[in-house]
Formats: sequence, structure tokens, C-alpha cells
Amino acid sequence: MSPQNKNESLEHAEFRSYCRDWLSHHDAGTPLVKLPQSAIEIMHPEQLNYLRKWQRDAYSAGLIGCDYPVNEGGAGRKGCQAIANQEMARAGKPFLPNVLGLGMAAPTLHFHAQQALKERLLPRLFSCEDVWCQGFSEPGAGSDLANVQTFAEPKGDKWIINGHKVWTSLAHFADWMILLLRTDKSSKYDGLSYFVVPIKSALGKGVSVQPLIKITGETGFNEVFFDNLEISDDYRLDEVGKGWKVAQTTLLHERGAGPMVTPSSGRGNKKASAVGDAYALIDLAKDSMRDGQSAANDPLLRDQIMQMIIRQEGSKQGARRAKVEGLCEHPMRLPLQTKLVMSEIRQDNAAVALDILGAHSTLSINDENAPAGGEWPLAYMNSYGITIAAGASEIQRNILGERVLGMAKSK
Amino acid sequence: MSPQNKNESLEHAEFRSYCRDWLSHHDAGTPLVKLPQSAIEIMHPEQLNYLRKWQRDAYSAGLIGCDYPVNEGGAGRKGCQAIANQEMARAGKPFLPNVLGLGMAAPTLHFHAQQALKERLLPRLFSCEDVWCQGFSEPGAGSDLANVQTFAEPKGDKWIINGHKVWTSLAHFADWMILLLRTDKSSKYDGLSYFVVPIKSALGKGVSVQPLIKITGETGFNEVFFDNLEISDDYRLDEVGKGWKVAQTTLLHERGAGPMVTPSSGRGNKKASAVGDAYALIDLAKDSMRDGQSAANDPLLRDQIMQMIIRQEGSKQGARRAKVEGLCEHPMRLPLQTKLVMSEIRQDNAAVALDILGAHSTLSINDENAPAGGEWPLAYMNSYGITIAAGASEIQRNILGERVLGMAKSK
Amino acid sequence: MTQAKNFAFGENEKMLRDTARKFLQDNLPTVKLHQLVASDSDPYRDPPCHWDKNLWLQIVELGWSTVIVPEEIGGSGMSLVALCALVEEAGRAALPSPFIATAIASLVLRECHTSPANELLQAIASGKTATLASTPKSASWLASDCDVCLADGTLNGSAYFVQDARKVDTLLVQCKTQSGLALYAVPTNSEGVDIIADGIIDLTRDQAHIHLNRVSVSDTQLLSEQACDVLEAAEPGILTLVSADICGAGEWQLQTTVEYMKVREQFDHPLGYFQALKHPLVNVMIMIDQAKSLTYNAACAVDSEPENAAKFARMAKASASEVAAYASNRSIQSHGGIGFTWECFVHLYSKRQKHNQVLYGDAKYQRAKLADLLMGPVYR
Amino acid sequence: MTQAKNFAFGENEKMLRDTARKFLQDNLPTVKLHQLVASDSDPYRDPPCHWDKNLWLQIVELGWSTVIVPEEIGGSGMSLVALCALVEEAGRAALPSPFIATAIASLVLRECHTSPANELLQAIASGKTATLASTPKSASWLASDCDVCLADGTLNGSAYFVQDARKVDTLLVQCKTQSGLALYAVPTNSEGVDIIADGIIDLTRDQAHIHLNRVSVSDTQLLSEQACDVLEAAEPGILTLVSADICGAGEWQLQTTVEYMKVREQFDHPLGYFQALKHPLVNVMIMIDQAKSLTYNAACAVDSEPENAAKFARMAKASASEVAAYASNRSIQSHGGIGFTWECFVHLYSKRQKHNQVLYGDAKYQRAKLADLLMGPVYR
Repeated sequence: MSPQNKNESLEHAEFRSYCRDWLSHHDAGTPLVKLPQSAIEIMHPEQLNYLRKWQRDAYSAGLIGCDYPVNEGGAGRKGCQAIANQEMARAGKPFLPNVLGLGMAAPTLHFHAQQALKERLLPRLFSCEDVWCQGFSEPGAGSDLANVQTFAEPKGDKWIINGHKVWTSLAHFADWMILLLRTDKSSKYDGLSYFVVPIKSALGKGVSVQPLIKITGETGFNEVFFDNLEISDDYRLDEVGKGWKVAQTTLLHERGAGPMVTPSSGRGNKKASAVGDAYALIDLAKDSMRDGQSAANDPLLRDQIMQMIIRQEGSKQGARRAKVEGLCEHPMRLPLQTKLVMSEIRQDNAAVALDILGAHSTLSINDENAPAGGEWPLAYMNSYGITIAAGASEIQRNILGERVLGMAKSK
Repeated sequence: MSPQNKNESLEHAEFRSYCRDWLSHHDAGTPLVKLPQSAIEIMHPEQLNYLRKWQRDAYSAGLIGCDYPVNEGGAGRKGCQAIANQEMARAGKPFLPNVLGLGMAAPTLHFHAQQALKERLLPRLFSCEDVWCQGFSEPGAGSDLANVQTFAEPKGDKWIINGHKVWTSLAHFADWMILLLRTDKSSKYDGLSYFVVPIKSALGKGVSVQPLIKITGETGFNEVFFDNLEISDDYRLDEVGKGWKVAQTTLLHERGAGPMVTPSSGRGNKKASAVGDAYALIDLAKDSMRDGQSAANDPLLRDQIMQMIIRQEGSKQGARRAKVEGLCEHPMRLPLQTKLVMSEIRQDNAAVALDILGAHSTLSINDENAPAGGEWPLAYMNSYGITIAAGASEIQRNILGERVLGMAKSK
Repeated sequence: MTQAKNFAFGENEKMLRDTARKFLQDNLPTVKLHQLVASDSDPYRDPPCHWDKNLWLQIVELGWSTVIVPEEIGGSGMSLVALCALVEEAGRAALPSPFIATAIASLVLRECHTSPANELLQAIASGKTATLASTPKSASWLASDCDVCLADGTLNGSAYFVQDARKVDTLLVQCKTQSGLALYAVPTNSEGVDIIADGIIDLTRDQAHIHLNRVSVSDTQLLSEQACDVLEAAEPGILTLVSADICGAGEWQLQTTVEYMKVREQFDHPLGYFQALKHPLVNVMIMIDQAKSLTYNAACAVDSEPENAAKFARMAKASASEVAAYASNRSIQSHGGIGFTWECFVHLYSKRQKHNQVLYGDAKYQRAKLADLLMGPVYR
Repeated sequence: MTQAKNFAFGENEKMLRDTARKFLQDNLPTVKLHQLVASDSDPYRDPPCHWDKNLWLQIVELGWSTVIVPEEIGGSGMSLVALCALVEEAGRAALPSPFIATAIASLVLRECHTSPANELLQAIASGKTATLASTPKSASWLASDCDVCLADGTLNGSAYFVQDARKVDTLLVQCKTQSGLALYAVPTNSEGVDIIADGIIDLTRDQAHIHLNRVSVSDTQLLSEQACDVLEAAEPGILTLVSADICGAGEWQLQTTVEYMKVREQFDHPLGYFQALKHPLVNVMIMIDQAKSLTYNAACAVDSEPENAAKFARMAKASASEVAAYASNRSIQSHGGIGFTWECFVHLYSKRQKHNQVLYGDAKYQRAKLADLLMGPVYR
């Protein structure tokens, strides 16, 4: 099979060949520690260091950030990130660790930051020299994100920050944070402003990070406390009071619906890769027994597996159709579904896997006899992270019902 | 098998024996016309006349209204209606036609009417000499029932009624109507009053009835228009402005959660009886083919049928448990579920039947080759009547979430 | 990696589709459709067959029948993707016509590769209509099952679940022969052909079972001697077209219900304010989008990835059949009391969808066949 | 018509249950449970076995172990309905203890009708604990399947999915013999018994697989020579008890989540205002009520309608397994970000429920077996 997609432009075809060639010669090496299922579950520095090297190499080779302008650390290409992503996944490379930087901070900086700030921060973000995290949610501002109370008070050309962010993945490793702050208490939406903050250098000097433990027992997300942290006004994006607008750029990209394609890679090892993929359920069924025979022979499980494969294929073909304007009723209709659909498919894939496993689904990752290393029950529990975070499924349905279908706002 | 239930009192056991004996000797005769699936689908006077005779006979024998006081036309018994109902159903007798009278008007009169009015109206209601209908819903007051706008203006000791009621089943046959009216436009809930109205005698004199056609093509419910209808204040139940309170009695009984047990009988013929019963799906599957073999061999259909049988049995056992205070967390928790659960089971039973029928589910009651006479597709369509009427399922879930679980009112 | 870019849905396909949409909006608004098919509400009526023949003649002039007929025999030689887009519009309008039956017949005919089949395709391109008559009484959708036999040059037996039989000129009758299964073209007005209308729920089409009693056929009517192969080859396209009809009808159900959510108020709010109504409609949208993406993918596969066509078509019809059930459920329930009346248009679409849902196999059937393809058959 | 009135749940049963509820509320509030079982969150920890032995001794004093043991051998001779109510409370408290495993062992023992079985029942009534060790590696729940063999007076082989194995004194080991299947009482500290803890998701119980290597047994340990019949007779009761545990835990999940819906505000309203959260919790309630009604019905049938016990117990466990899945889903999702943390108590119950969901067969399994009872087996 030629590496070229039908109808692909020459430039794209050449870039694809280049990626494939580089990937076939580059070896990410074997990690010395077990890797987690995704970047937001990174617990140990050894995991991060291994993945960071991989991201730096891929960036050096031009596979990351390639659609960004050259002076922002990119390669000034168009439509190439999607190709690089396909090839990195195809090559079975590990995932990229700086996901919040690549998926949220980078596009937000690109669209809203001063030129000097972009030039300073983006190359280090792409190379993973700086790890990024996101300071949006607060104890009282989850689904109701605009209720953010962490306050930035002006003081000359500085801001003094006080407050408390939660569920901040990767904060324990992060150098920088994107931060949604209240600068005016008299107006809910117009009282917000958006900053980037060098968090690691401020640890113990106005910033403290405390790990939270997930239901799986894994760490990976945190509470971040601000106690009179002073930052420069240079770190503000867009105007004071425009924070909600800037945050929309972040959220749109977080939901996979933004104009910049997020760099992404594979999942490294086969076992972890299978978790989350509906087609992997077929092999799981073939390896499992149910009521005295192969689970792959159980008509109910077959039906459930087909349901998942159909939903997953439907989502994949939806991404393809989203590019064909003539086959879309509304330009944001498919893009705004991405996060909701993907997160629910991932959860339901895991639930079907547990059905296939039957009594063996009681076995956890700390059991040496657990089928597939116990990764499926772990994936099931972790799936609530994605149906809750970044706008819970309930909020996503509000957004779709209101912005796409035009029904009345539910609040 | 003895007719006595374990632990049944002697009085109840004797009454059960009496019912069984009377029913075994009484013959309801063969209807000269095809009967509909339930009373609210009665379209033709011949259907009504046949059923009316059966109700009159059963009332004369003491099987209907037996828990009501003697001076209200009852037998002054306690807990006997449930026994009569069981025995009438067991004997496969036709259904009772005056359902809205028996299930809604009678308990409302019993709890809220002046003694004279009860004594005058209830015996004729039980015997089906008077057919009753319900005037609650309006075009602008469906789920939001308290938004009723049909207005009663006082004029001496009379009231002048103007307005428009809809979805009134049996209005085309009804002699009397229970009627929720607005008597004060300045207060939503406290501006309502409750009346009973001799509707048939007023036809053409302030009342007109226009049939509506259902999605099935059947008639049976109507629009009722009031144009300066004058009625006596004697027909008011409870005080002016207490209509919402009185209506709660009606609605509670409509949902099967009221203190008075509604008289009910069987369903007359086997075919119509099967429709709505989950156990009937087993025979339907045995009589149907799917993908070249008996549908009863299809594991997915078997699973669906079992789901329905389990839900139906769960509902039946719930009625049994509702009587055991020690096994209930909240006294209204099971009673208030009845309407929601029964209507959704009925709808889903029909949906599973259509799945079993496969391509044959395209055939309607006007096709002589339709399996089971096409009654299942008809039942499926009619099932929306019950998930929409009498408080749509969405409203029932609000009620349960608010009144039983105590969550905040959704409006 | 061999998938066509943009589902091969280019400017030509878009123009064809947009013209069709406008034509149907102008000529068959739902209020007119309701007058056409729902004037008699009596549930015990004789099975009606309401359609607008004049509208059909205009559709023929617009060239819909020619889309997948090769250019060399009088067609426009476009793709199944293009035809799919037209059928989606037919579904959106709940169009009563011989269009879809004839399109399905065309899919079968183009797999025959015989002179009689090409001649019939040519006739279809110039306005003739046809329908497939191959299903046995058991409603088995397997291409190998049929209840008609050929003996002594005559066809005897019956075909069931024949779509729009009273609107078409020609039946494509599958029959058992001594050497296998054959397919014959039989004019509906042939001696010995008895078309018995089914009483069906759907008001926007007709369905019949057909008895053939000593119907003489000649070699000029022999479309194929490999009927089983032909029908199996055509099946992915057939499933795709029914899926497209469902997607179009589903979109009408969604948009119509959403509009009602905006205008109907209860408790001082438009109904769409209430998440109990809003969120299920979002789910309907997601399901339609999934089915639509899979449908165009399947059409595209029939056109250019035949090795994947069966798999993708099963996915499309499985997904679409779920849409047919759920969009119908929500459209009625969300309309409340109004939705339960004959005068409200939603029942027209619900009934068409319930028919579509089971036609050529429901969701569970498609998934079982898909599992056989992806997992291998069940071994016991 | 032979059903017991009021599920035979009278004043005695109510008092027993109410006392149990209060005892557990006082002695094992959820905060204390969390300290007991969730102090070590490391997902790679060695399988722990946390329980409060002192609490268990108090439970023994309360007489829970004696409930279904006949009076003549030292029990209180109450009904399965009474035991069911206790297990429901154990589920509501997510109690880590050998109580349910021992109750299940009692159900098995009372079907044996042998002296060794009666002696062990008597010992249980005075505080001894036991668990069933009969499941093979494949996790087949059929009573006829096991991976242990008896030869030369010794047991060899393995038993899997043994519940609370590290908390009990005695194993009820099923084994193949030359003449069929037998059941032996094997003290956990016997020579040759190797209990290997499973790493499990559930923090409120332990599970193990057990290797038996030349474990000598004598006739005084022979509980039954008809193990298959015994286990089949006990199965309805076993399913009923697990269902009761699920109902109790489900009620905790419902009430805890509903309370959060009342106190947590977003968009200026308590979360319970939003139908997207409220209505699914109503569905949880309806499902719990269905499962609970079916569970007491099944318990009642075991007590007084043995001919219906298997049928009703399948219904109960099928219904309860759905509760286990859905109540867990909603309790986590409705709690939002908080619900995803280790410090929020909902994960304790979700994990117990996921274990309950599959134990002795999930909903689909129960429905398949129920269909065999109600429809006959599948003929091919």
C-alpha cells in the first residue's frame, strides 16, 4: 500500500512519507517503568522523563506543532499535524506527555497572546521543556465554570492572586499553567480574565500544589492554592474582562472542536492501546469463557461488541464527514459532539469489556492473573474522569441542545 | 387450590368465594361488535352498550363499589374491591367501561362532595347508568395542569362557564364530567375550583363535543367547548379556590396511588388481553420466525422478553410490598411509581413484541394476515396515550424526584 | 487508506441534492403530504395506495431514476453516494412514490450484467418503475430464500413484503430453478400475477404479497441465472438506501420536534428549557449523525471499496434502524397530547420509520450478520 | 395464591432488621469504614484484608449467624426473609466481614441433611465462619463444574472466586469423586491448603483462589455426597442474599447522591433542580424498588414456595445486577469531580457493587437461565 491517501496533495503525501520514514528509524526506547493509560495519569518522574524525551525527539523531527507559524516554533505547514498524528499512531509510538499544553495552552496562546509571549513559550511547550497544566475548575466552579472565584487584584503593573483551583492534572510536574481568574466581582462573565503563570518557579512562593487521589488510587491531579502570588501583567492574554472569551478557545480545543489540530501520538504498548478500542473487545471475548464456552460465541456479547464497534466507526466517519460542508446541517454540529461521544464510547467500551470478563472483572491491576493485566476495570473507572471533566456529559448536552439545535438555555 | 389466600381473613375469604361463584354462573354474553383494547378506545355505541350491561350486572352482584359506604351505593366493606378485581380478572370478564367514573370521579366525590350529591350520583356511576369523563387538560395546560384557563364566573348561585378542554376520553358518551376550572385569574393554584357537570343534558346548550382522532386512526377522545354554560353552585366540590387540592385526590387515584381501590375487571377476549402482558411475548415468539428459525430460539429476543417479565413481576411484587410498611422507605415511594412504571412497561412490552414480529410488525389491524390480528402495533401506538396522558412520564419523574426524594422543584 | 476523499460528495452531487430538496419542499410540503395520504383515518379501511403520479413524472424529468444507471445505457452514471443523497431527501419529505423501490431494483439490475437486465435499466432511466419481489413468507432476508418456483416455463408461488408493488410496472421475481436461483422481469399486469395489498401501518408507501399462478416467462425476461449472487452483491447498496431514507426522515423528526420545543410553553418556559426533553433530542441528533456518517461511508464503499461494502452497510442499517425507533419515540412523546393526534404530522414519519426499521432486517439482525463478518460465525 | 402475606415480614423480622441497622450506623459509619478499608490507596498494593474482628464478635452476639439455623441445632430458626433483611443492612453499610460468606455456607449446609453438616451449622450458630469453595477457574457458576478431585482420601485441585476466604475458619470444598460430586468441610488451616489472595477492585471484601495439595479428609468432614443437588437447591437462596446486599448498597448510593443533589449548587440552583441529574436518580430508585420487591419475593419463595424459588431468585439477581451497575454509574457521575476522588465515599460502594454485579452470574446470565425455565431451552 502506498503511504499516500487518495486525493492527497503532493505536499501532504511527501510529508506523510517523511514522517513514516523518520518514525521507522526512530526508536523511543523501552521505558524502565510501567506507563499509565494516558498522560493525565502520569504519577512518577521516571514515566514523565521517558515520555518527555520522546516528545522532544518528535518535535525536533518536525512532527509536533508543524501547523504553527515558524516564529512560534512551528513549521508553518497546513493540515500536516493530522498526518503526523496518523503516522505516529500507526507506528505505535508512546503518547505525548504535554497534552494540556499541546491541546489547550498552545492554541489559546496562538490566538490570544502577544507575539513576544508566543515566541518565548510555544517552542518550549512543543519540545516539552515546559510542562503545562490548566487552572480552570474550582470547588464551587465545576460545571458552572464561569463561577470562578480565584481573584486577581491589580497592583501597579502586577496582579496579586489568591484562591484555590482543583482537579488540575499534571500540576505536580507543571512549569506553566493557564489560569482563568476573576478580576471583577460585580459581573459573572465579564468579570473574568485569562493569564498564563510560571507555576513551578513560584512553588513555595505563593503557590502550593497538593495531590488528589483518584477513585482508582492513582494520583495525577491536584489542588493548587494561590496565596498572594504576584505575577506580571505581561502574562495576561487578551484584555481584562475578556477571560471568558479566551476560555472558549481553550474549551473548544479541549472538546476536539477547535481549528488547531492537537498533536497526538500512539499509546506505546499494545495492552494499554487496546483499552479503549472497541475492536479489542473481539479478542477479549475470544480469550474469555462464559457459561462454559467461548465468550465470543455468546450472542448477547457479540451484539454488545458490534454496538460499540458501530458507534466507534460512526464517530470516526463523523470526523470524516465533518470536513464535507455539503453533508453537514450545521458547521458546529459534529465538532461539538466529539468530546461527549468519544468519552461515552470509551466508558461503554470498558463496561462491555467488564461484561465479557464476567467474574474476572473483579480482578484489579494488582492481581497477576487479571485478564489483560486488569487494565479494563482500571479503564472503566478512569472513564468517569472524561465523562465528568472538561464539561460533564450533562453540560455537553446542554451546549448541543442550545448552540446547535437552538433550544432555550437550561441555565 | 382453595380460593382463599394464605392469611386472608374469614370475611375476605367468604367474599372471594362468593365472587368466584357468581362469576362462574354469570355470562357476559358474546359482543356483537369487536371490542377495543381498553375503555378509552370505545368508538361505537354498540361497544358501550355491551360493556355497560356487564358493569351493571357486576354492580348489582356487589362486585363494584363494594368498599364504598352503603348510603353512597356501596356495600360498606373493607379491602374487598381488590378481591373482586382479582376474581373478575381471573374469570376473564370484559373490562369495565366507566373507567374515568370509577377511577377518578368516584373517589373524588367520596372525599369532597356534599352527602346529597354523593347519594345522587355514585350509585348511577357504579351501575354505569351515567358515564363519566374528565375535563382537566386544555390546549395550554397539559403537563402544566395548574395553568387551566377555562373560566367559571359567579352569577348569583350559578356559575357561567366559558372555555375549552381537550383530550377528554369518552366525552362523546359521557353524562357527567369532573371539571377543573379557574375562578380567579390573579392566583395560579388558589384560583382553581372543582365542579361536576351534567354534560350530556347540556349538549347544544352551552356544551359542544368534537371528536379528535388519535394517531391510530381511532376516535375516543374529544375537545369539549363551553360557551356560557350555566351550572348550579350545588355542583361545586369543596370550597371555591380549593380546586387544586381536590384535583390532587383525582390525580392520586388516576396514578393508582389513592386510598380507594379502583374497580377493574378483565379484558374479555384472549387476544386483546395478551396485548400488554409480558408473558404473552413468549407465545408470540414461539409463533414467530426470525432469520430462518423460531424467534423463541433467538437469544437476544429471549433476553428482551425476560427483561419485560422481570419488570412486570417486579411491579406486581412492588404492589405487594407497598402494603408492608416495614419494607418501604417512604410511604408514597411505591404508590407514586405505579403510573409511570406501568405505562412504560406497557409501551416497552409492545416494542419488544414488534421486535419479535420483525417484518410482520409492518402489518396493521386492517390486514387479515397480521400476526395476533395486528393488535401489537396498535398497542404500541396507543401506549403513547398512557405515557403522555395523566401526567407525562417526565412529570411523573419530577413528582418522584421532588415529593419522594426531596430534590429541588424543576418548575 | 483507499477511502475516497470527502465521501466523493462533490459539487455535482451537492447540486443534485439541493435541487431535489427544494423541489420536494416546494411540491410536497408536509401539509400537502398529509392531505394526500391521511385523508381517511379509519383503522379498518381497505389498504390505500396514495401517491401523486404527476409529481413522479416530474421526478423522472429531474433525472433521479438515471443516477446510478451507466452512461452507455442511457443513465447519468453517477455514484451511489449521489443516489443516497436523493433518497435522504425522499425520506425527509416522506415521499410516497416508486422511487426507492425502483432505485433498489436498479441496484439489483446493475449486478446482473445481462442484456435483459441492461434493457430494463435503460427503461428505468427513461421512467419505467420496478420493485424487487424475492422475500418469502417467513420474511427471511437471506438471498437464498424464496417461495417461487420455475417449472415448465411458468412461475408459481408467492413473494412477500414487496415494496410499492401497486405503483410499479415490473416485478423482479426471484425463483428456484432446477439449477439454482434465477431472477425474472415480470410486468405487474401479466396474466397470473395477483397483487394483494397488505394493510400496513405506514401511510407513505404500499406493500403487497404477490401470488404467481402459472405466469409464463421467456428468456427475454431472464435477468440472471445467478440470482443469489446478484442479490448478495446488491444487498449493501439496498441497506444503504434504506438507511439514507431513515436519516432524512429522522432529520425531519428532529427539526420538527425541536421547533415545537421552541414555541410550546409550559411552566412559563419553552419546552426546550427542560433537560428531560432537551437531552433526549440531543441524543437523537447524535444517533442521526452517527447513522448518516455510516450511511455515506457505506455508499462510498459500494462505489469504491467493494471489499468493505457489506461490513459498512450492516453498520449503517444497524445504526439507522436505531434512529428509526428512537427518533419516532421522541417525536411523539415530546409533542405530548398533540403528538398523539392524527392531525399532528409526526405520526406520518413515525409510521414510515417503523416500517424502515425492520425492512431488510432490523438492528439486531444487522449486528448479528456484522459479527459473523468481524468475529466469524458462532461455533457450537 | 400460596404466597405468604406481607412477605412474612412481621414484627420479629422488623425488630431484628432495625436493630441491625442501628448497630451498623453506630458502629460502622461510612467515615469509619473508609478509614478501615481505604487507608492505602496505592493501586499496586498487595491485596489487603481489612475488617474489624471485634465488630464481627459483636455481630455474632447479636445472633445474625443463627437466623436460618434450625432451633433444634442451636439456631433461631427464622426465615430467609429475616436473613435477607440483615444482608440488606450489611450491604447498606458495605460491611467487610465473613457474614455473607457464612450465611451462604449455611444455606448450603442446611440442604445437606447429614450429621457433619448439622454439626458445622451448629458451630456457625455459635460464631464459626465458613465460605463456599466450589467455583472452577473458568468461573462457571454451574453446580456441576469444579476443579477439585478426591482421590485416596485427599483433595487435589483448585477453587476460584472464593469469597472472604481470609476471614473464615472453614471451606466448603466441592470435589469430583468416583461416584459424582461431594462436598467436604476443610479447615482453612489444614495442611496442603494454600489460600492465594486475589487483587480485587472491591475494598470491602476479600477474594482468593485456593490450591489444595494432598489435603487429607475423613468421613467426619463429608458434608454431602450429592453436592450438585445440594448446591442447586441452595442457589436460589444464594442469589437472593447477593441481591439483598445490592439493594442495601444501592439504597445507600441513592440516598447519598440525593443528599449531594440537595446541598451542591451550580448555576444558582441545587443540582437536584436539573432534570438531567434528577430523572436518572428517579430511575435508580425505581430499579432499586423493583429489585427489592423481587428479592423479598424470592426469599419468601425459598421459605414457602420452593417450586418457584429458582425462577424468582433469577429474577431478583437479574434485577439487582442492573441496580449494581446503574446506581454505581449515577452515584459517581452525579457527584462530578468530587465523585472521582478517593476521599469521596461513593467509590467504596461502586466497587462493592461491581463485584456484586457479577458474583454468581450477572443479569444476562440470570435472564438466560430464567428463559430456559420459562420458555424451555433453545432448540437448534
